[in-house]
Amino acid sequence: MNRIGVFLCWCGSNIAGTVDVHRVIEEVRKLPEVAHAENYMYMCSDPGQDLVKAAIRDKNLTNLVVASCSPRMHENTFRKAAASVGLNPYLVEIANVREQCSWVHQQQKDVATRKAYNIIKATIEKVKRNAALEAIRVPVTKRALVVGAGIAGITAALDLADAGFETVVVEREAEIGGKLRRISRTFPYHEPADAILAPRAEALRDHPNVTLYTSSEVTAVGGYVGNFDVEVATDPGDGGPPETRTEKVGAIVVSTGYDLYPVENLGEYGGGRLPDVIDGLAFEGLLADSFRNGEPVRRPSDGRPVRDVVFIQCSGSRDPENHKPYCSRICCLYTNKQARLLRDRNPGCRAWVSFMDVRTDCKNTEEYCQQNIEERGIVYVRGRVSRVWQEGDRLRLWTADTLTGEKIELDADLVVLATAVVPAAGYAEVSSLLRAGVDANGFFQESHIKLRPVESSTRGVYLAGAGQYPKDITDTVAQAQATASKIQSLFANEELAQDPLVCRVDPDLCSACGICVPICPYGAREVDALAGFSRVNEALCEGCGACVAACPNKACQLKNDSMVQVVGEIEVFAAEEGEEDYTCAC
Amino acid sequence: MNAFARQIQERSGQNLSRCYQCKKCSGGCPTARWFEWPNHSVVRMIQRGLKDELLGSRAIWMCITCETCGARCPNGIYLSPIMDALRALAVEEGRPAAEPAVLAFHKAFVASAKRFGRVHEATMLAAFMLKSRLFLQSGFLGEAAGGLKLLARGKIPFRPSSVKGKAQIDRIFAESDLKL
Amino acid sequence: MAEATHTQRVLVIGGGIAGITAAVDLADAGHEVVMVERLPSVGGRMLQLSETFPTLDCAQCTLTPRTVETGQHPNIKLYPYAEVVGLAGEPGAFRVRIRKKASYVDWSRCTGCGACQERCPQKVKTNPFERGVGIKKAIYTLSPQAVPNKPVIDADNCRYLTRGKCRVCAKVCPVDAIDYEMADTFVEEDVAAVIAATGFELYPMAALGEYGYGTVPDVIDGLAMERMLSASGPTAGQVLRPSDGRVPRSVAFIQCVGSRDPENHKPYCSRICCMYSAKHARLYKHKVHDGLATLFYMDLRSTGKGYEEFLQQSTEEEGLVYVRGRVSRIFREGDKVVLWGTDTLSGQPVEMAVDLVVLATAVTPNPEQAELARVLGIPADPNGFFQEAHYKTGSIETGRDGVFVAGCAQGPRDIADTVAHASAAASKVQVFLSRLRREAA
Amino acid sequence: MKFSYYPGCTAHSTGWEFNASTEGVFAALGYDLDEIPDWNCCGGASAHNLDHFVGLGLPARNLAIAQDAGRDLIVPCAGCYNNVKKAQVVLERGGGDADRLARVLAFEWRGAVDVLSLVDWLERPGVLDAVRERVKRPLTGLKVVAYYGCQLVRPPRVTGRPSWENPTTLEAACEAVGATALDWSFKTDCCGADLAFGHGDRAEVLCSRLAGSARRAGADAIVVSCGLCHANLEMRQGGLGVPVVYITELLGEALQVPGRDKWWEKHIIDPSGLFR
Repeated sequence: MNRIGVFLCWCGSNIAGTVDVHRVIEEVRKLPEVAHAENYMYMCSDPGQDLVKAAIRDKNLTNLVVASCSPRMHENTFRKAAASVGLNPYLVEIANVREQCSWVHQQQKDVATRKAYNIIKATIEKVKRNAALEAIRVPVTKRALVVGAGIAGITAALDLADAGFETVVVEREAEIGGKLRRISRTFPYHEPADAILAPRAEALRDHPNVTLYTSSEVTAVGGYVGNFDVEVATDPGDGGPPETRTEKVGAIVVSTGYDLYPVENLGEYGGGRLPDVIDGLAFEGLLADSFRNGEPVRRPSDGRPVRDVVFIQCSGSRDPENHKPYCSRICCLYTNKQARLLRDRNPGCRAWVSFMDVRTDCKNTEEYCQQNIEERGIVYVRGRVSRVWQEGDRLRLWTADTLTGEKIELDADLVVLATAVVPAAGYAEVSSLLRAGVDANGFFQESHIKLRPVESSTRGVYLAGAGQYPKDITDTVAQAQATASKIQSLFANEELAQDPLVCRVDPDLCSACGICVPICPYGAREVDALAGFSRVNEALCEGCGACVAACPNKACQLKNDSMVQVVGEIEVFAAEEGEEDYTCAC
Repeated sequence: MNAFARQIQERSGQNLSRCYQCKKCSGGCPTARWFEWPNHSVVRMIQRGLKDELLGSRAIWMCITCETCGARCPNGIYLSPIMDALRALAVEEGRPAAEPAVLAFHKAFVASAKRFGRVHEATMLAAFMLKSRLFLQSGFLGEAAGGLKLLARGKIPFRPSSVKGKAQIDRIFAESDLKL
Repeated sequence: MAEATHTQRVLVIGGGIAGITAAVDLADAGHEVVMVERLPSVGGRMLQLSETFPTLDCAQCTLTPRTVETGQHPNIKLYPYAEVVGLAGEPGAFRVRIRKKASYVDWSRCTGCGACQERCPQKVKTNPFERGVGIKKAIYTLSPQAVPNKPVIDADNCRYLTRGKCRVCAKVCPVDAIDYEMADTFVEEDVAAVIAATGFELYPMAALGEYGYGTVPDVIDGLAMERMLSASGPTAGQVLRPSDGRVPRSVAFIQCVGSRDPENHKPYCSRICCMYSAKHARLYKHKVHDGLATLFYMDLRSTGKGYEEFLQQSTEEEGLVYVRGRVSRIFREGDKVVLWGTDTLSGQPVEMAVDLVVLATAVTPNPEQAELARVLGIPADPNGFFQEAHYKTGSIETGRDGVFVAGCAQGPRDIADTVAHASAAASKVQVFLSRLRREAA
Repeated sequence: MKFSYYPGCTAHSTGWEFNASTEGVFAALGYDLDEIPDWNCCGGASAHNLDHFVGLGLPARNLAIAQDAGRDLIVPCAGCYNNVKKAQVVLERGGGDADRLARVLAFEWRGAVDVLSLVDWLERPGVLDAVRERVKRPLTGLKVVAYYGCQLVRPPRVTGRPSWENPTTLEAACEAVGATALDWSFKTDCCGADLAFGHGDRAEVLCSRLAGSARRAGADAIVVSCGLCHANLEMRQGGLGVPVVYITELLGEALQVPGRDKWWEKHIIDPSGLFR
């Protein structure tokens, strides 16, 4: 006989404002096997948890249903609370009566009250059959792998190596440093990029804890958090076949960086056709040449020092119709710096900036930008340039004047397009190898936009730098260090505890047909020919249930989510609500 | 959103609230120099409900549907259907056109299409000249000279041709409230 | 070098999302953390927020799992309602002096039952947590989900402590936890490293003469709007004018108030206002469907992931009206608030009478931050934020070994960037501790 | 191979040589052009300005006729092409306007035929190969710029053109007959033809800039595919004397299509000198 405890949370007015929490509890108390039922304003609060713990102790509860918000929020809170007073945490189930009930029925209090009761009753049906499970323990390989050695990858690797962990760094190019190698000087203090990069690159190359593979790519990834097997292929550089080796690591940092949107895609600006229409990184190259040679900035077509330069921001950004919908975040900052450095290098040169909104929102950049406009005479014109064409040996532009709104024509020697920042080529392959999801624009998707900004959708895989979203060097460095912190927390454990809510196979029912093997998105299934049934690698299994649905013999079952439990829930729910109303309730 | 903006949005099928005033439309417009306010301002004025100003403006008649602004708009707003809607509304409400010659031409052209099914340039041009009273203006001689050049090359036939399926043409015009 | 047991302990000053993130990272990595929070519970500014951009998730819902985790973590030793007043010793072996403010409640007895708050007769309108839009009692907790969930007495407003009469809380407390004689106490802790994550305050409206010096009741700041929009806030999420409690039919949101104004106020961009103003306006429209939301801005700065799309959606689908231009003057006229400004896109003057004005005032350091910088021996920048050691690669380091900074105390940033910055601080601390270990070995 | 053909109202007037050369070139390449019966005016640059439905209804009637004829419809004049193509897009998208057109014109759009400009046609597989094979007199040494104007390429959601800022099909056609197509920057800028009546001076501002740019690029002639652009460019280029020829005339010359002298006679700026 179970002794089930039910705890209904008001969530302030979020639930109690819609659901009659007192009536629900009154009714729940009448259900068989329910030994205790109560409600409270915030069950997740300290006093709320104390109520739960006290009831477990005092009433010898054997299973719990906490009716509250989504399990994504506080399942862990209540499992920990139960465990702290000796109840197996997997005997605790959350009944979601907020997102799936009170929030969607705000105008229907009776419906919401009845539905909350039924959700709780169905969850009781399930929790009755829950088994006491133990977390799966897997060892941790305390080595990390960093994919991409731009400033993000270098920073993450150095932090990890300095903290004493062996770190493998894989870089596609022959040289490390990524895009920073192509940048002349940085905003807002004009520090040469090389002064930032060179000491760090050297530290990385010389670090005893770092293994560096350049001209290399990740070609295969197996395993799971704490235990990845990563195949790295290195181009020997002599035209021969790539050398491959396998590295065992416990965590992976994805710092694959960005590319610029091709200028060829901007036909109205003559991108790709007109030699003096270039992108921001190409202009960095011109600036670098200028600093190196002690000469003015010269344009690509004929090497003449430039006298009139127009910078066009938002080239391909903030353009959902034709190009990219998002803001590329860094262009306002670097364009202002480029215009400023140009004015320093080519005295008397005119610098125009076509902008939409000036987005100098990083520390000290607003002040820097204002100073450049006021003291360096950079002209900011609000409005998108419509068109650029060649007129003799000069370029000509059409745009609208910021004050009068009238159309004006501008002449220029050089046009610099601040093209959109896009994910680096090859991101899709890395994404699929690591099972780290990307968003609609190809940027790696963090697991929570606010509170988990460096965690990917796969445990043990972390995100740093512009591959996750465009960002400046400062934010890139911070994010890279954040991945290092997450990995150090991971590596503090000798073993990792994994959720035991995984698939279980009944060998008697399994016919070893192998349908589950290709269907498993995590590579967790394997037919053991000798034993005659399909095994589950519990460390890899995420408990998604794909094999359960696919198995023709019903040999696959999810632990604590068995067919009997799910059907039981549906039956209770359907009996109460009527099938017509809630055919999709499951 | 005001009633005028809603009306224009419905007629044109364009979502005006997507506009973030980047002015790329105005920068590329070949004829904006003859507008009272450039393209982006026209959108803004619709948003602000300035109906009288717009329906009485030169801008609506100086837009010649080249579609440059729409093709380059980062938010996919096409100004030509918006201008179409403004022009049609001005005609519907019988507003005096700030560019009478342009309206006269369009009316002469469509009247010719309505009458014969095809446009007959000689009669159409004659009607236009009369309606627009263009021959009273100083530029007329140049226009006439151009026309004469075409006539001299046998390019403008004297006799109009007509389509047989005129009933269908009539039904098209009957479906609209267009008065010519 | 201090004993090995001490070298692994870290002090985190501030229990906002930055402090929580850094502390949990370090605690998960096996380090003992001492956390000092000046308010009675952890959570910081996020505890005041309604919903977060760009997903409009409920802030409490995402925050409380983190505050609970902080409260439960065996490696985190929490000092709520306390302040750091001294730091002695050297990097790797600091001794920190902490003032535990008198709460007048014996927390070791208190069960958090809430009877005292319910029965306290003294309503306080000036509790800074509610930003003037709601009341707290003279004995209060920050929120029903507060961690820890123990009340403190507001000594400036308590009837007994100010006038010697009342004692209602002491009478209703079932466990005799009220102690009117309690005084501040001081404790010391040994730590190897320090993270200062003291967050931000908003620029005072009283400094804005042209906007009425903060005296027009229906002109409020962004955090007040957050409290009003918060489902667990004083109005249970309803938007109500402070002056008469009516639902405003029109609201103007003004950005760059005190920001980007080197002449009169702050020269820098506060980085978060464009987004939260759009969020405020959208949430307002969700509650008052036919309400008119007008936003005055200088440049729209939606630079984070999904932010530009959020703003576009705001104008396209939610009907927010954006006017580019600074408002020149705000004053009261009858029961309306009148704005004078310019629409710089059309060049025409704008005069508007609205029911409520929300000012997105500049993000500034907390007033206490200057003193803390002195105590910690680290520099502040000209705007009072902590000065980073290197602009690009050292935004965590301070120039003083073993002392690190995280979050808005170093400069304005949104939650996602703050969380990343805080984790970065946890990494830098661990690198530092690792170096100490190597040097000791 | 057969196509339906919509000549447009100018075919027998201002665009006589366009029509004649189009028919001649198609014949020379072995394509049949069947003029659709009883076609009507597409509404020109006027109907859509005055009434939304009339602007759609006039071209839609021609589409209904073309659908009955059952073959893809060639519309050489850019202006006519754009109107008919727009009607096609409206019919294909469905909705209120499409339903109204179907009711008034008493027909059902089945999407069986496509509307092609000459540019679309030139992009069809094998067309340029056929041109290359049949060139009788290569136009070696002739330097031209190709001009597309507005209506062949915009709006891209109507024309479906991926590269509307820098199309290269007409250039490829010019090169196929041995001419040199020069790069220039005004190939899709508006010539202002619609300003011609009432504001000839304004049209001249736009036209003269185009012609001047073509001249500076080193072009002997401007190649067009629109009767209105042609007339406007010839008449209002500010006396520069740059010949303007139709793409079909250029191809026709290389293919030695008979009757070419008559084409040249129709021009205000005589282009025949280009081919001597």
